[in-house]
Amino acid sequence: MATRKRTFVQAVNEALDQAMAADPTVIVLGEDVAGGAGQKEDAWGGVMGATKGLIGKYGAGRVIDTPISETGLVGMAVGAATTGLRPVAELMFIDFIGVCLDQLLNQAAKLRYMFGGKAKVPLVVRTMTGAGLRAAAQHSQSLYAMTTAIPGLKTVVPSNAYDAKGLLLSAIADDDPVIFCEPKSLYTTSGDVPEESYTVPLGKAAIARAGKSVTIVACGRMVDTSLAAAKTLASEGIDAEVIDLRTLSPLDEDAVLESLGKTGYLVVVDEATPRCGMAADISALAVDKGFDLLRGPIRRVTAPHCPVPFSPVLEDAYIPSPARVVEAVRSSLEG
Amino acid sequence: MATRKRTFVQAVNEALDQAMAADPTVIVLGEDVAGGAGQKEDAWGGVMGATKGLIGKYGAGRVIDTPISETGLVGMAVGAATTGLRPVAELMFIDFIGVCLDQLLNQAAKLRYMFGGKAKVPLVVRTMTGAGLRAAAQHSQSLYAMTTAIPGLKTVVPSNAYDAKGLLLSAIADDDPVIFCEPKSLYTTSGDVPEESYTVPLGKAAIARAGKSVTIVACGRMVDTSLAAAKTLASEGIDAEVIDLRTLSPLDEDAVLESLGKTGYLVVVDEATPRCGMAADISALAVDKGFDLLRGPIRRVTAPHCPVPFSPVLEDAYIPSPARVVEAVRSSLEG
Amino acid sequence: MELSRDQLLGTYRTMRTIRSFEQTLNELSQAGRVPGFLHLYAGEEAIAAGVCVSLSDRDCVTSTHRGHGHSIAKGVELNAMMAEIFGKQAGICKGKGGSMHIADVGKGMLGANGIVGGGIPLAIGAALSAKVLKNGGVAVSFFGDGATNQGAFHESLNIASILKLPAVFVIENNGYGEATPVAYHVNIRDLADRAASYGIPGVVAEGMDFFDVFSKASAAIERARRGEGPTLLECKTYRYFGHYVGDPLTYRTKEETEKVRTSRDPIDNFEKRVVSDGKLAASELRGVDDQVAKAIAEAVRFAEASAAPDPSELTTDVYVQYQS
Amino acid sequence: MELSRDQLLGTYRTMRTIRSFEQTLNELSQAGRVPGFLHLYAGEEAIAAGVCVSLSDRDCVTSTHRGHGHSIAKGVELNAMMAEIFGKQAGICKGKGGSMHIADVGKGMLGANGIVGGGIPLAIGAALSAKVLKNGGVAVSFFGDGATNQGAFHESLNIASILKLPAVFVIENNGYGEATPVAYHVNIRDLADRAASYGIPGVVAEGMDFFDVFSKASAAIERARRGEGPTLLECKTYRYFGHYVGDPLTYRTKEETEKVRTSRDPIDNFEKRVVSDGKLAASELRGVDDQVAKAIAEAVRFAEASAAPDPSELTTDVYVQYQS
Ligand SMILES: Cc1ncc(C[n+]2csc(CCOP(=O)(O)OP(=O)(O)O)c2C)c(N)n1
Ligand SMILES: Cc1ncc(C[n+]2csc(CCOP(=O)(O)OP(=O)(O)O)c2C)c(N)n1
Ligand SMILES: [Mg+2]
Ligand SMILES: [Mg+2]
Repeated sequence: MATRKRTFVQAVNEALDQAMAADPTVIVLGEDVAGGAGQKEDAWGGVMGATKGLIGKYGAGRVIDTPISETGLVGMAVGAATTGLRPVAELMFIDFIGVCLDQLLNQAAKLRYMFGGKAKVPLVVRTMTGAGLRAAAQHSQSLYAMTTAIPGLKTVVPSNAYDAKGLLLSAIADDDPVIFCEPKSLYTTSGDVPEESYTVPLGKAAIARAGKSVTIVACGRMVDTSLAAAKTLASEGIDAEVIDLRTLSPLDEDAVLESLGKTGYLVVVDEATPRCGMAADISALAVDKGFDLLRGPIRRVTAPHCPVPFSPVLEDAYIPSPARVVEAVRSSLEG
Repeated sequence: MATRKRTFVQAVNEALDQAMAADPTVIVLGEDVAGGAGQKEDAWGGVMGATKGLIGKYGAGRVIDTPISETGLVGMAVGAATTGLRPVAELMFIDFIGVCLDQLLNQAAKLRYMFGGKAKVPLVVRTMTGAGLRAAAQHSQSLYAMTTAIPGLKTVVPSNAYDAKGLLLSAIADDDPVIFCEPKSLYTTSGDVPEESYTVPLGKAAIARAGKSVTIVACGRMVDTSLAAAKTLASEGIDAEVIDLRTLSPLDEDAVLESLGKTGYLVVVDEATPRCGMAADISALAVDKGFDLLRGPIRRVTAPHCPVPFSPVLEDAYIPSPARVVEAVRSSLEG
Repeated sequence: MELSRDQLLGTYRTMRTIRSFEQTLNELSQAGRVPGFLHLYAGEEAIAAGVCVSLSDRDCVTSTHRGHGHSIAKGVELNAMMAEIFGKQAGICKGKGGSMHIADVGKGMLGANGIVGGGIPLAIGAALSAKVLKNGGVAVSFFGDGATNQGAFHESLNIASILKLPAVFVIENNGYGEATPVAYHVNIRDLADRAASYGIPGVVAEGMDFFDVFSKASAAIERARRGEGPTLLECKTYRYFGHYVGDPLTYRTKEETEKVRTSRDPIDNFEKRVVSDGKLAASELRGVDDQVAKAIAEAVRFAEASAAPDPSELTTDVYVQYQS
Repeated sequence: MELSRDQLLGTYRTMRTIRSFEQTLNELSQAGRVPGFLHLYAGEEAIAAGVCVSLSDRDCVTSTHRGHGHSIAKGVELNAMMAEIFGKQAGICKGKGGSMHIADVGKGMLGANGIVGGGIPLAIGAALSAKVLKNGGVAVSFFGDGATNQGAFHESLNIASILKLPAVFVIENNGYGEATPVAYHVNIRDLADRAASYGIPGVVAEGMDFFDVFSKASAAIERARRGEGPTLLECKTYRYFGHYVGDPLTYRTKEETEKVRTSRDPIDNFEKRVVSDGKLAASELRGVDDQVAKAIAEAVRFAEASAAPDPSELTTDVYVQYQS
């Protein structure tokens, strides 16, 4: 089959469609995943169209609009996953995790362990993350460190359309609960996406750019930011290697350490806030298992320890920029 | 006034009593903080007696039993704090944060910022943390990294009775929302506690043991674990300095870096799980701002990436032990 | 309770201001002159106006993502509101909050809220403060039909009931939660019936009729002030624009909307009533229209002319004090 | 629907087993022979027995922190349950869950739950699976009076109603949530009345009377099976022991408890009824008592004799597969 240009959100939609076509136990549920309570056709197909067309193909029995009740809908998905279905629940924005966290933290993540391995929870929670849309403090967060920290959950953050489709198909096929983060600022970016169904494995990072002077680790939207920085650095003769983690849990530790072995320098770029975040997690890994490889301080380029501001001027200052990554690389190399 | 031996939970009770006596805007609310809907006297005074006697002294108007509705009670406390009261809300176990996180994550933590500084939220949420009581996966977690990661919140974790009283009085007097973590396994441990009201400042770590060979950073219950390890190490001629962080946010970065400057080696001990946790956070700080001081890998001694098991044998293996800390120090020194 | 001429005139001014404010923002937003997402209140003016006319600054309200109307009815300054929506330093929140987080604690406006149902617990907290501090205040929480399916709604109403808090819960039932009709997301006709779960009064008002909202809301507010506890007031209403500016509106028909606009418009209703009752003259209302048009135009001019915040503002106002 | 002799005998066996199981654990726990916290079900046997007699393995239940009774009524093996409570490798959950997390998915027992209200959303998920997979199953969620004040209760019942899920929600109203009386934590008499908020039937049963619970529960279960949607069933009951073993019980009087034990005991009630109706002979019941006593004694022996888990079990069963 052909490979075509598809946007990130189209790639997500295609993965959902192919997973539902292939497996009748896959269902989709969430707020306005159809919309209009459209029993035949959808009115919205998701706020951003990620689930467009699904109800028309698979019907209201498998594409389920829910009330604005995240605890109810996520918990229902957890219960359904424990009893034979493969639900893909939509938590519209990850910022809303606060109204339904218990069903993920204490139920989805722990049932298998508490039951001595006698349950499995093949659940996917799709959710939008990230800033840049002038959506302010409650619709712009990158809370994937919160789910990464929870044993029993897996956390995925794709950086491009190809990975979005392949990782989502892997997540749906996976027998453990997966939090699938979709950086909303990438929705309209496009890339080559094969028509057929394919998977990108969970737990395997990608080398977005090979280099030997410094390792830049990032995920999601920050991969592009890091690549832009790498371009600038190249013009200065600094050959940066950019690692796209793809999944935060499981974490591809080897990819980070191998790259560090080549370069000796590490900068971690994260759109999220700094405390107890992904950037700290990667730094800790490197200074523990990779101490002998380290030739300079590990710099973290993250959002500041503050909420996401509304004002465009402030929000632009909030989000890590290529310039800040370049600066961090320079200061790491200088030590 | 005299200094007497008091248990950790008595120290907490004394702080609440003195704060309520001193300031009529301080109120206490939560599930069974009185119990028996006792309008005159309490039946329980909190599941562990932390609020015992308060309703008898201050009445049901200021010591408020709530239904089992954490979103309602924590949110009510946030709203009350924004409108003139200084509520001390009890979230019985931090494990329950999943049913009320939004009111902390998106309301308490962000109101001031979203409102351009025109609101303050002098709220304290008291909550029990930690394993060791055979309470299993949903009543034994140490989720303070989750609140530490949230800009706008402060997070406190006392390690002894003296600090518990002084830090709680500081937290109640503080104009920002504070998550006050009480390691339940310390409740019955006692120490010298002055009778009068006193404060221990937020954001200042303590040197629990001075030393020059290695820095061990810990908080809460792990301070004792680290001190026990230090004893063993001393007998091997390793002179460990133990830093008790006391508050995770704000974090006393200087205390960590100064100690590292003396010792050159760092081990972080945390009862919580490893991913995106406090141990990673401290490691990242050290390898960024303290790289030149570092003479060996930073080891983290934490719980494994799994839920807290019920079986005593397994739970004992789950909680970091002095032996594991000693092992980690040795391996850090050996590099 | 009778409203004075001034109050009626003020009410008309409030509703007209809300309407013009939203119509203006709709145009500016579609023209790409306003950043971010906007949820407009046009069509629901009688609720904010009908409730807030019985409130003063010591009384607090919590609002929703659709909060402009509540802010205006609570007396938040127009220029500062508009500047906030434009993300400017002169905004009521220094541009840090934007449309979805407009607040003015001094005026008892505890904030629009981006979390559906998120303001309801805050409102019972304000009611608790009023009760403990005995300041005679009442707290009102505005929220939509969709929010009645959030756990926060359930928990808050029960607590308010058992503690007899001075609170009024106002459901703005505009028939939809985003693209989902009420008839789908609940299995009952009147959301006010949910009051029975908490042993409190549940009242239904025609939300397009200021006078019906006013009489039922003021009764509930007075009841709360007397210490007799909370009320759940459902106002049946309709939003004229989409869920947000840009909503394709594929879930409802133009006819449905036109029918409401022509037959149930709250501002037309109000004018007909006060003029036919001889309480106010049409000419007076036209005079208010002119003043409002000027005020809105001035607010836009002010907002667009205002300076953006300085990037150094990014990390201020996170804490009162943070020693690290 | 009439119960056969075997079913009646089985019912008595279930209730007697639960009672003995809990009495035994109460003693063992006070003697310090059981680790952790125990929430005992004694007094509420008629509910678990009265509901589960109409269920088979394809039907799922979710339980609470007070879950021993539901597990026994759902057919979970006694030795494995007791071993779990002792934290042994032979436990139904390999000792990883303990009393508060006993589960047996194969038997449709989706777990006790340490989070109040936490099992209710899981139950509607099981009901959704039954509906989508068309396997004829029904899901029952057991929870306490206190849990009806959790947002999860509200959200789940509304969803179950609008999706017409095959679910039955059983409130075990034992008069208290921990040390707080129902009369304090809600402002209504019958919690079943909350069904009206969701447009579903709300039924009150005498939870100390097996036959009343059985007839109302079986009707609700059959209704769910027919695809007519969920029911809220409130069973008025009483817990004989404290909230947990060790509860000082300072919030209720000995007289109150004695009165219930002597006048409303579900097992005595059952025996009187079946014997006077000539359905079963007292001698048969004594026979069951002996068998039960033996079975419980054997379970304790088994549990105490079983090996503790190997420490290497600590990090297994977290994921099905985790490549890192
Ligand atoms: C907890 C939460 N879930 C979902 C959303 C996304 N969302 C924003 S507004 C809205 C619809 C709200 O409907 P309703 O309560 O009826 O208010 P209306 O928009 O009709 O005024 C939704 C689903 C949100 N902001 N918060
Ligand atoms: C979300 C949550 N809040 C609080 C608790 C602590 N807790 C455990 S049981 C209980 C009382 C439950 O009362 P009820 O629902 O009536 O059940 P019962 O114990 O009476 O059977 C409470 C408050 C909890 N486990 N989970
Ligand atoms: Mg609505
Ligand atoms: Mg109860």
